[in-house]
Amino acid sequence: MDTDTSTGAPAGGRHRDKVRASVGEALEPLFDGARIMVGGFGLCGNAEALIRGVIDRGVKDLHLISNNAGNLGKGLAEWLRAGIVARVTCTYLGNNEDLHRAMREGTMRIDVLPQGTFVERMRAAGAGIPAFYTPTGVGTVVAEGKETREFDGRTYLMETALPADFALIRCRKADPFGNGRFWRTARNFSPVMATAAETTIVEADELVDLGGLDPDDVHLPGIFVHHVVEVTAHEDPFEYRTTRPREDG
Amino acid sequence: MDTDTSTGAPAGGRHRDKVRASVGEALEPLFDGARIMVGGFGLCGNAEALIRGVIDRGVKDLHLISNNAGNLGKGLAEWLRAGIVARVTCTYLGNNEDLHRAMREGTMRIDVLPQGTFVERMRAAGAGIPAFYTPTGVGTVVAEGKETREFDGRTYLMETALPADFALIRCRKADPFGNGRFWRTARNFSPVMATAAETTIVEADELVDLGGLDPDDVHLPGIFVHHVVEVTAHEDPFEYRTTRPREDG
Amino acid sequence: MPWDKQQMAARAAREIVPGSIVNLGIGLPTLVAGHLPDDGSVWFHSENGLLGMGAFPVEGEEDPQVINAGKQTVTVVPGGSTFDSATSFAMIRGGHVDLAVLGAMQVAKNGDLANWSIPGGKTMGIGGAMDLASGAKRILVLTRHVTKQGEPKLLEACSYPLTATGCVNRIVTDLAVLDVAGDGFSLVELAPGVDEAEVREKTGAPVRTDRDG
Amino acid sequence: MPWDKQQMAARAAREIVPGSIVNLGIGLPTLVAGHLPDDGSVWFHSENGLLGMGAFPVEGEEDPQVINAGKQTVTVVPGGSTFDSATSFAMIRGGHVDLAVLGAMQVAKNGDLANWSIPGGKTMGIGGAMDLASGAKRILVLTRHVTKQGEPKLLEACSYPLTATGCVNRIVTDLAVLDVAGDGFSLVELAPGVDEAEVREKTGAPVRTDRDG
Repeated sequence: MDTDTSTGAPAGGRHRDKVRASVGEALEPLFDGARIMVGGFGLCGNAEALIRGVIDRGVKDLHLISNNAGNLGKGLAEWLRAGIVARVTCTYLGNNEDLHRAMREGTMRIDVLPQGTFVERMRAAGAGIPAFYTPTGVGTVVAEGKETREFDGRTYLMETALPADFALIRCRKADPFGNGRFWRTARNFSPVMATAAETTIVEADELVDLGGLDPDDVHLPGIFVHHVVEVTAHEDPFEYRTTRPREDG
Repeated sequence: MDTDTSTGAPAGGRHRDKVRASVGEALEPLFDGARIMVGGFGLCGNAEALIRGVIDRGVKDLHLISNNAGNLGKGLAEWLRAGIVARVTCTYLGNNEDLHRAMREGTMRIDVLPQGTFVERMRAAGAGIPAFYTPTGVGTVVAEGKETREFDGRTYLMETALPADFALIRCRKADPFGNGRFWRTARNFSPVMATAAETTIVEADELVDLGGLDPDDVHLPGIFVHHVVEVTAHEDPFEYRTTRPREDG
Repeated sequence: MPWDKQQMAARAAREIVPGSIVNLGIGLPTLVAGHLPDDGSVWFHSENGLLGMGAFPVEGEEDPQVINAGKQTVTVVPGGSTFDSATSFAMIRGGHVDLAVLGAMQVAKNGDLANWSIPGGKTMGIGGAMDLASGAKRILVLTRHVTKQGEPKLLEACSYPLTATGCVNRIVTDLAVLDVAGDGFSLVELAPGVDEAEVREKTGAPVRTDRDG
Repeated sequence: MPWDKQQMAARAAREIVPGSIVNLGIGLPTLVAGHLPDDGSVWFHSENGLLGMGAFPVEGEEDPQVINAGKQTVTVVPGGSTFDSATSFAMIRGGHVDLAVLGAMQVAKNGDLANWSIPGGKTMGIGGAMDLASGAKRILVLTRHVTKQGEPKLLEACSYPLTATGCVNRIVTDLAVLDVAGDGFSLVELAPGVDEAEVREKTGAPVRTDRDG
């Protein structure tokens, strides 16, 4: 951080002028080798424009931290195809053929974590907790190389904080301070990732005025957000479109 | 839990028929010696009727877990005066003369914790985390008797989960499943305590119909709530009423 | 005659008590919801951040941002709530989910569960399986009694990578309902027309009945 | 002439950069807010669960459920948000608060802070002090240079129970602005009419200036 030589205090805070005119401008801080968290459960709640923008941005050797790393060739699967990812931390591969191919061909390091541990490690990073104990994964491959410890007669694993350089997330609404609100299950990992990243970039479906969100309605306080860009058009693809017939209702 | 002998499965879930007709009915499960968490920051956001109801309920030897244990002779200070508290876990005594008197006279064990550690220990209890590391309190009396450990060159304390038998909390709105919503800074510890207690009892200013809260507007999901009682009248005292003159605005 | 998939799901549904919070795993377990009374007495938790998951939406009303953990479009019932994944897994790991109904590749007599990876096969990943298996208050496994190759899935010990140790309480298969009993499996119920001998033959560990015990 | 309380607060306010998140401790630090430009460029965090704390309410508009950590009635600015205490302390402990302005009983030359308990005196409790002292990115102490009894508060080592070790960056007193320098305190600025000799005399550890090297 720059220093104001007259006082020795930090020269400028990051919590003003957060609104960016374009995706390119919002992604300007990215760098090669960055650890980037990307919100979304599969393709649900993806920051679609930011995800595409990263490819245009021309960064490489990224460490992608995301539950699924895309699917159906869409979303983050495009990063895998573009060859800009050196490492993936995820929880589920499913039918993500691009990720299966990468794993088969050994082109990148892929760590698969239990989903609760994945998100709790990010929460810890954001909350200043360097490590915690969890019952999840005890007696499984997840425990390999990790410390175990008993509390009240049950065995737990020690897991450490998982921080990142950037988080790219999608909000349904955001204000100029970066306060955000999500829609239904599009929330998932996004507000937690925002806390764990040094710099959080929000793609908002709708940018509202300051004061446009009631204080009690804010899902993600702007203290965790650094850049906001409004993007009104999204594909929001279905992964598995399941319905019941109308006469049923 | 009772067992249905025909299947060996638990006989009845706790997540139905949660609405109680009276404070007395809502407090029926309490017992002597119980660990009881009570929400509120000082007198702000207190479950006033439940707090008073506990005295009428006639339980004693309670372990009270609360940030302030009342103030100005009001709220939980009435528990202290009634002699039903054997132990207090709190973070701040301030001008709570009843608590100072108890500390001076040694009539109960009083543990004073850092506020962030206090709430994180409750969060851990609710989240199945038996212990975690925090920088808060290192090199202070808080660290006495606790393990320390270095991560990336910084020293941290190990703190353990803080669970309870009951949580008594106040919501502005709640529905019959126990989904709750708070008003402004009345939220504070309450939603976290609800996760940490075996049984959570909600005093709701307003009981709304199921579906009366939008899914995205729920602050406290009903999975953490077991009894709900509607109480429409509250004192909501001011502790320090600070204002600016009207002509100023 | 063994139970078919829907009959298995119906039998599993009988394990669910009113007023409970239930998480249904991907695959066969999702069928269980269709066999419960539509009285709102059971609350479905989906680990992607939804409590109060309802049926699939009526055609034309699908919302790609309202999905379950299998990424299928779903609905939210009145009284449902949405939350972030950290809160969702706090519910699971913190013991607030009463029952998880999970699929299985292998179950051992001590309750060990393997349901996420076949050595040498395609790994689908872990997802929420490990947290659910070790965190939910009760684990019901819903699976065919043997593999497509006819190999027993209920075993002395799992040979596949474990999901969690000693976590399974009860198993509903196409042939029977069994409890994990430490030294073997305890027979609770047989599908119509299935006899004990068949269950014993197709189980890779001792099966005992009340009469044995 | 030494600075009075409001002048101290005004000097402390100069340490606050636009676009920062600031937590003001109970007491003297709360005066700092009144000396900042009213342009919304500084965001006040209150650890009881409020970001975007505004001025005291206009008379008649007080809400007992809108308070700061000192339990005074306050307002919420446009863009403010409310949250639970676990989230609030995640902000603090996670290093998301740029600056905490705290009162002090004692500050040591190595940055140790004591501000919550006087041995033998009435203990007010810890509250958020320890989390703020060890969690905020920068700690500014705002305190009178000496106690009511005239004893130095800036010392070789604290004798009172510590709030956190090595946490203080800068101190604004009625006499001067000083930085913690490890081997002593480094003089940044003198109040008008106060000279170095007076500051040295009233400080319980070496005070050095740029001229000292």
